[in-house]
Amino acid sequence: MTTQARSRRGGALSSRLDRPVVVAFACIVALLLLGSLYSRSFLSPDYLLQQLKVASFLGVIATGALIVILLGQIDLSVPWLVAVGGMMATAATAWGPIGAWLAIPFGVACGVALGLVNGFGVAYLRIPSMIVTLAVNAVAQGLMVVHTGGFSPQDSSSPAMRALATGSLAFGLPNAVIVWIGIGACAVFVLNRTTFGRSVYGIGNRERAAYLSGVDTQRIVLLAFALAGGLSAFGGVLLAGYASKAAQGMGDAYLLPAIASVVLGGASIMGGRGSYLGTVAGVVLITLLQSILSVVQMPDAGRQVIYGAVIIGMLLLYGREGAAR
Amino acid sequence: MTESEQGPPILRMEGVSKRYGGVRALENANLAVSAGRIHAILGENGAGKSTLIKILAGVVAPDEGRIALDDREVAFGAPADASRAGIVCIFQELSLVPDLSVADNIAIVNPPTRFGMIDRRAQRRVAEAALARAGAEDVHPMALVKDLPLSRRQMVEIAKALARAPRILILDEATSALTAADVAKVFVVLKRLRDEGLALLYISHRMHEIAELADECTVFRNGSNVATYPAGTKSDAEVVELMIGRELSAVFPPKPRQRTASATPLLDVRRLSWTNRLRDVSFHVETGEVVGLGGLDGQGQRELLLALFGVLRGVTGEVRVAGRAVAPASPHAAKSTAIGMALIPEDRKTEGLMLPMSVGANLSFAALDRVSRAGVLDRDREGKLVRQMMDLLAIRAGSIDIPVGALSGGNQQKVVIAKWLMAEPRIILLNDPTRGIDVATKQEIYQLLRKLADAGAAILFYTTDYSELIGCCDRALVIYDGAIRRVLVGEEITERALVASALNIDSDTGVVAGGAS
Amino acid sequence: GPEVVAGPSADPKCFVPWADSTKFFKFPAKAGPYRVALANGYIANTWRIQMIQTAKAYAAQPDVAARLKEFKVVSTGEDVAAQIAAVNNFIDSGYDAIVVDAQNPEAFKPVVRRARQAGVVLVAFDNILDTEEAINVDVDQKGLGVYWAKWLVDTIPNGGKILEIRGVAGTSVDRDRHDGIHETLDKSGKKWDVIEVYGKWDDPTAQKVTADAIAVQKHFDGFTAQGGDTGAVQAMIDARQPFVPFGGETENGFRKFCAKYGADGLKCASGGTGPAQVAVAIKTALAALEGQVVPQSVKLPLATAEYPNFKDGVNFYSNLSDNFFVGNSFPTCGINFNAAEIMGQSKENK
Amino acid sequence: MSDWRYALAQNRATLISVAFFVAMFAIYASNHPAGFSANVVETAANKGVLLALVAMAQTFVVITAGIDLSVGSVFVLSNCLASAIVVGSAGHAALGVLGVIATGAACGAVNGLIVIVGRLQPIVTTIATGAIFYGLALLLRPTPGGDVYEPLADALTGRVFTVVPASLVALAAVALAVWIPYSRSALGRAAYAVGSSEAAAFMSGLPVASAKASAYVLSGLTASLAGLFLTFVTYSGEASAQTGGSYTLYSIAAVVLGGVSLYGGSGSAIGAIFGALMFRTIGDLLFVFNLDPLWQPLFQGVVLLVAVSLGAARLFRVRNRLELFS
Ligand SMILES: Nc1ncnc2c1ncn2[C@@H]1O[C@H](COP(=O)(O)OP(=O)(O)OP(=O)(O)O)[C@@H](O)[C@H]1O
Ligand SMILES: Nc1ncnc2c1ncn2[C@@H]1O[C@H](COP(=O)(O)OP(=O)(O)OP(=O)(O)O)[C@@H](O)[C@H]1O
Ligand SMILES: [Mg+2]
Ligand SMILES: [Mg+2]
Repeated sequence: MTTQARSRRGGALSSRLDRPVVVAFACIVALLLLGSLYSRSFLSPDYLLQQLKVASFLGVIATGALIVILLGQIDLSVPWLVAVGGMMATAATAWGPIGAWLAIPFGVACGVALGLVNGFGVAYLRIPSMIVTLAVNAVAQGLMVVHTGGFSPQDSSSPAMRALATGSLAFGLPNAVIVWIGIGACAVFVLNRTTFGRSVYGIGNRERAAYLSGVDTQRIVLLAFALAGGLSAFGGVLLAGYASKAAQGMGDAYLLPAIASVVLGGASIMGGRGSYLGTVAGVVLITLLQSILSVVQMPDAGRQVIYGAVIIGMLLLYGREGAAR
Repeated sequence: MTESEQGPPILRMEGVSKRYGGVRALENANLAVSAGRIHAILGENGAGKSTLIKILAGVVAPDEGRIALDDREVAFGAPADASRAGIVCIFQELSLVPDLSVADNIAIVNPPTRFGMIDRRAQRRVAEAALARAGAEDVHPMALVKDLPLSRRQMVEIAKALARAPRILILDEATSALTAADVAKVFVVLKRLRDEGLALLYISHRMHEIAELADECTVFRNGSNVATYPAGTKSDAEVVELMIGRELSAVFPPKPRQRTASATPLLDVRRLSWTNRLRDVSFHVETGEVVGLGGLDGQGQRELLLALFGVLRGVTGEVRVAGRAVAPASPHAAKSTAIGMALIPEDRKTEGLMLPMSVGANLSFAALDRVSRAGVLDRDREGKLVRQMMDLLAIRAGSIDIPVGALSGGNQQKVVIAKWLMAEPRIILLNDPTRGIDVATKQEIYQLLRKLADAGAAILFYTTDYSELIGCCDRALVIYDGAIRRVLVGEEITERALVASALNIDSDTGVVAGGAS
Repeated sequence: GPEVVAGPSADPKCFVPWADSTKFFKFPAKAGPYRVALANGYIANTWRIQMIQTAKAYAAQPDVAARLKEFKVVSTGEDVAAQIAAVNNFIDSGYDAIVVDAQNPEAFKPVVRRARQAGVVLVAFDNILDTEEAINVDVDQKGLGVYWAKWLVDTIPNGGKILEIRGVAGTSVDRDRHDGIHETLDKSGKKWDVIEVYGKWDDPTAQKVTADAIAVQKHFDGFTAQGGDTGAVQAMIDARQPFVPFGGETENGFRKFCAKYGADGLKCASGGTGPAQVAVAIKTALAALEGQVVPQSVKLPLATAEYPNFKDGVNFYSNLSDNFFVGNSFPTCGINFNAAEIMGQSKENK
Repeated sequence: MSDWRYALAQNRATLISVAFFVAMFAIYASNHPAGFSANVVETAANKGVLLALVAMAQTFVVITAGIDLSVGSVFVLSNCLASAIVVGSAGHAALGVLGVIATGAACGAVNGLIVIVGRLQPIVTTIATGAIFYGLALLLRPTPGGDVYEPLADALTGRVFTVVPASLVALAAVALAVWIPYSRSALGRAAYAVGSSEAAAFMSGLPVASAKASAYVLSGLTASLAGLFLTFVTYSGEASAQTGGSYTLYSIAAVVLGGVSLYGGSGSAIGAIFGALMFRTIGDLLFVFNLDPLWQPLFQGVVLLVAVSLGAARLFRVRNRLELFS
C-alpha cells in the first residue's frame, strides 16, 4: 500500500518530468542565487563551468551508484574502487608507449574486475550487498597498499587522462563535462531503452517476480555491479587526470555524496524507482553546496551542520515517502 | 429489506465515497450490518469491496460519507482505532508478519505480559486456543509465518482474528486459498460466531460458499451497492446479472472430444522426484490438452510446477518436451524458445508482478526478447503488443502507465496471465490462477485456456476449486503425498471421485490411509 | 620507569631537546639484542607507506639490525582504540621498546602508564603524545607554520590576499600550523587578507577547493598549504592564475612544479619533515634501551628548500612519484635516506 | 518438529556467530606471545566492547528494516561531550554521564522524528544527520583533548575479581538492562514486526511510529554509551571523522556477521555483539601471524571477505531457489 501511493513507473514508458527532479533543479537555482548574495562570482560562467567540471567526477561515480541503487542494493566499495581506477591507470602509464594507450582502459578494467567480485557475492553467494562491497573495499585498499609499497609505482597521469579531465574541446566546455554527458546519455539509454535497464528496474521492484518471469537475475546483478565498479574506477581515472596524479585516499570523499546525490535526485534507496536526470540534479546540488560552503569561509563544524541540514531540508521538500494511508 | 428477525443494524455506512486519482473506487456506497447475521458482499473485481472494508477498518480514509457504530458516528484514524471499537478484519492481502512466529502473530496486538515483558507461555496458550478454535491445530505455534504455505497462513490469519474477540468480523476473501476441507472447518466456526451474536461481513467470489453461509447479501457494482437481499432469494444467474450488469452464459466452455494419446506428447514427465515432496511422478500432457492437478492443498502440486519450471534444485527423473529431454536450471532456461514454458505463479503480489511498475512494463516483462532487438527495446512494438494483451484479456486499467498495484485484484491477476501469454509459451503451468477472481473474469479465463489449448498449447492447471477441475480439464491428476494417486479422465472427473482420491480413501475399501502430513 | 637526569644527551647533535626546560631520561640499560615494535595506525596513504618502508629499511641497516632481535610492525587503521590495544599487546608480549605514530595524541595516557609500569620504552613520533612520561620525537608543527608565513612576509612586499589551504579539521597538527601562520602574519605589520579553505592534506580535495576559491576570489597574492600542495598548484595552472609565491610541504610533485615554474613566478618555500622521522624514533628507542641519556622531547629539524635552490636528484626527484615526500635526511642523526633507497626497499626483498 | 527444534532454528544465526567468535578467539589467544592471560583478554575486551556497543546500537534500527549511518557520528559526538562533562567530582561526573546518555538519545530521537514524521528514507536521513552530529562534535572539540573522571574510567576498563574484564561486565549489563527488556516487550516486538512487514504491522493495528521511534532512540542511547566508553579508554575526546565513518561501517559488518538480517525483522543484539567481537578478532589475528606490514590490510580484507562469504554455505542446502529471494 505504501509503495503504491506515490509510486513511479520503472522503465519509462512515458517521459514526463518527475516532481523531485524539477524541485531539485529549482533548489540548484536557489542555491546559486543565495551564493550570489555573498559574491557575484557565483554566477560567473567561469565558476559554473568549474563546478560542472568537478561535478562530472561525482557524476560518473554516481551513475554507477544509481544503477546499483535501482537494483535495491548499495555499493560501499566506491572509495577504493575510485582509488584503484586512478592508481592502476597511472601505473599502466609507466609501461612505455603501450601504457599510455592502455592506461584508461586498464584502470577501468581493474574496477570492473572488483565490481565483478561484488556482483558475484551479491548475485551468486547472496551476501547482502552492503557487506560484500564493504569487504571488497577493504580488499581493494589492501591491494593498493601492497601495490604502492611493493612496486614503487608511477602515479602521474598520462597526457590522455589529463586531456580528458582538464582539457576543453569546444566553447570552453570542459572535456570532463562532455565525458559525463556521454556517459549520462548512455545511462539514460541503457536504463530506459534496453532489456537490461528494464530488468534492473524489475529486479529492484521485486526480485522474486523478476526471477519467475524468466529474467536471468543473477547475470543482470553481476553485470550491474561490474558496470558500477567500472564507473567508479573511471571516476578515479578522471580524478587522477584532474589532479594529474593518483593517490590512495582520492575516493574517500565520494561514497556518501554519491549515495546522497542519487537519493536527492528522487531515487528510492529500496530500489526500482529513480531516474538519471534526478541523479544529475543531485550531483550538481551536492557539488555546489560543498563548493559554496567552502568558499564562504564557513568553519568546518558549521559547514557539516549546514550540509546535513540542507540535505534534510531539501528531501523534506520532495523526497518523502507516501503516507501510510 | 426485512428487519423482522434481526435487531437494528449495529453498523451503518452511508454515502461513502473514495477516489484514487481518477479512479472511483467507491461512489456513494451504503451498507448496514446487524448482529447475529452473516452479511455477504458480492461484486466483480474492482467493484470496491476491499476499499469499503479498508475504510471500515481504518486502513483507508474515505473522501466523504459517514460511518455509525451503534448509532454513534465514528471516524477511524488507524486500524488500531477500529480494532478498539471491536471491528476486526481479515484482509485480502494478509496482514501477518512473516518473520514472527505464529504465536507472536496471533497475540500481536495485546500480548499477555509479565513485568512489562511478553509472557511467552501465556501467549502460547492463547495461540494454541485460537488455532484450535479456527480448526488449525496442525499449525505449530512456534513456526515462523514465512515458512507456512499460503493456505496455512490464511488459517493463522483467521485464528488471529478470533483471538481478538471481535464484535464485527470482516473476512475479505479469507478463504480463497483454502481447500474444501478447511473451508468446512472455518464455516463451522463462523456459524458459531454468528450464533454467539457477532456481526460478520463475508466477501468471496465463490458463489456456493455464499449460498451456504450468508444470511443476507449485498451486491456492489462500480463502487456502489446495487442490491441487498436475504440469502437464497435470488438464483445464481440473477446474482451474476446484478454483479456484472448482464447475463452470463454457461460458465465453462465445452470440452473437445477425447483424443488418442500421441507417441510424443508435448510434455512428457517420467519418474520425477524431489526431496520427499515429489515421488516418482509420471504423466504427460498432449498438445491441445488441459490437464488438472487436484488433491488436498500442499500435497506437492506446487512443487511439481516449480520443478518443471526449473526453480527446484536436485530434481531427478526425466522431462521431455516434444520428445527432447530437457532439464531447465532456471525459469530463464524454461522460458527459452527451446522449451517454451510459462508459469502463472501462486502469489501475484510477490511472484507475479512488480506492483509499483506500470501495467505496460509488467505486461512485457516476461516477453522482453519479443519486444527488443539485440537488447534494445522497440517501444512501438511493445506498446502494440501490450495493448493487444489488454484487449485480449479485457484488463481494466486507466492507462498502461499507471502502476499495476493500483488495479483491483482480479485485474492484477489478468495482468499476470497476460504477461505470460505475451511470451507465447507452448506449455503453460498454472498455479491456482483464479484465486480471488470474480465469476465473469473466471469465465473469461476458462475460455482463454481452452482457446490456448486449441491453438496448440499444453496446459497443466493446479486449482483448489473442484468445480474447475470438473469443468475445465480433459484429465485430472489427483496428487497425494507427492505422488499421483489417481488419474481421472473426462467424465470420470466428478466431485465424489475427486474428494475420495484426494483424501486417499481407496474407493474399494473405504479405508482412510493416513492423515494429512 | 626511567630516571630523570640532567642533560646533555648522549648524542646532542641528533637528540636535540625541544626546549631548555626539557627533561632528560635515563632508562636502566638492558642487554641487547632488543625486540622493538612499531604500532602504526592508518596505513593507506603514501606518507604512512613510505614511513613503514623507511622503518624496515632502517631496521635492516647492518649496525641497527645487529642490535635488534625482532622488529615487528602492526597497522591498526583509523581506530584509536585498536591502536591502544595493539600497544597493550606489545607490552604484554614483552617487547622492549614500542614506537608509535598515534592516531590521537591525547588518547594514550593509560597506555603510557602501563608501559612505565612494565619498564617498556615508549617513543612517539609524527603525532606525538600529550605527555611528559614518554619520549616524543617532535616536529615543530607551529614552527612550520611560522616558517611558511615568514617566508611569505619576506617575499611579498606589500602584503595582500593569501589563500591558506588547511588540513583536516579537528587535528592538532592543523591547528598548530594554522596558529603559526597567523601569529606570524599578524606580527608582520603588513596588511594581509587570508582566505581559508580545507584541503584535507589531499591533492584532489586541495585542488578542488583551490579552484573554487580562485574562481570566486579571482586573484591571490600568495598561497600556503599544509598538504595537497601539488593539487593546489595544479589548480593555479588550470585556472591560469598567475604564479605567485607559495609556502608549502615537501611533496615531490610540489617541488617538481617549483623547479619548473620558479622562474615564472612560482617562488616556493618547501618545508616539513618526511616520513624518515621514524628512523630517528627507532634510533632514540635503541639509545634509551642501551641506557643512554635521551631528552624526553626530541626536536626534529625541518628539511627545507627554497627558490631558487630546487635541484633534481638532490632535493626532489623528477623520475619519482609526485606523492613521494622528500624531506628524508637528518644528517645530524646520520640518517640520510635517498628516495630510491626507500621506494626500492621492498622490491629487492621480494 | 518439536519445540526445541523451532527454538534452535530461530536462534541459529546468533549461535553460529557465537561459535565463530569462540573459534577465532581461541586461535588468537593460543598463538598470542603472552598466551591466554587476563591481560590479553582485558585488552581484547576493551577494544571489542566499543564496537559491540555500536553494533548493538545499529541492531535496534536494522531490526526495523532501517539503517543508521549516523551511529559513528553519535559515538564521536558522545566521546567529545563526555571528555568535557564527565569530569570533576564524582557527582559532577555522574551528572555528566547522564548528560551524555541524554544527548545520545536525543540524537536518536532526531533521526527517528525525521524518518517517521518526515517520512524520509533512513539511509539518507542518517547520512545527513551524521554530518550534523559530527559538526557539533567538531564544535565541542576543535582539537583532541579533554579529560575524564579517572576512577570511573579505571574501574570500567580494568578487571573485577582480578580476572574478569570490567568492560565485559558492563557490556553484559547494558545488554541485560536495555536489549533483553526491549526485545521482549510488546514495543520491541512491534519493532520486529515493522521491520518484517511494515504494511502488515500497520494493518494489524500495531503502533508503527512508536516502535520505530523507540528503536532510533535506543540506538542513539546505546551509541552514546559506546562514546562514553571510548572516553574511558582514551581519557580524552576527539572529533575524528575517520573514526565515526569506520565505526559506522564496521557496525554494519558486525551486525551481519552476527546474523541480523539487513532486511529487518530478524536477528538479535546478542548476535550482533558476538559479530562485533568476531570482527575485532579478525583485526587481532594480525598480531599473532607474522605478516609483512604492507600486506596486513589485504589480509584483513580477505579474511573479512571470506568470513562474510561463509554465510553462503547455507545456499548448498537450499533446494527451492525461491527461498533465495525472501
Ligand atoms: N491504492 C489504490 N490506488 C489506486 N487505485 C486503487 C487503489 N486501491 C484500489 N484501487 C481501485 O479501486 C477500485 C476498487 O478496488 P477494490 O480493491 O476495492 O476492488 P474489489 O471489489 O475488492 O475487487 P477484487 O474482487 O478484485 O478484490 C479498483 O478499480 C482499483 O483499481
Ligand atoms: N516465539 C515463540 N512463539 C511461540 N511460542 C514460543 C516462542 N518462544 C517460546 N515459545 C514457547 O513458549 C514457552 C516458553 O518459552 P521459553 O521456554 O523460551 O520461555 P521461558 O523459559 O519462559 O523464558 P526464558 O527464555 O526467559 O527462559 C515454551 O513452551 C516455548 O515453546
Ligand atoms: Mg478485494
Ligand atoms: Mg481481489
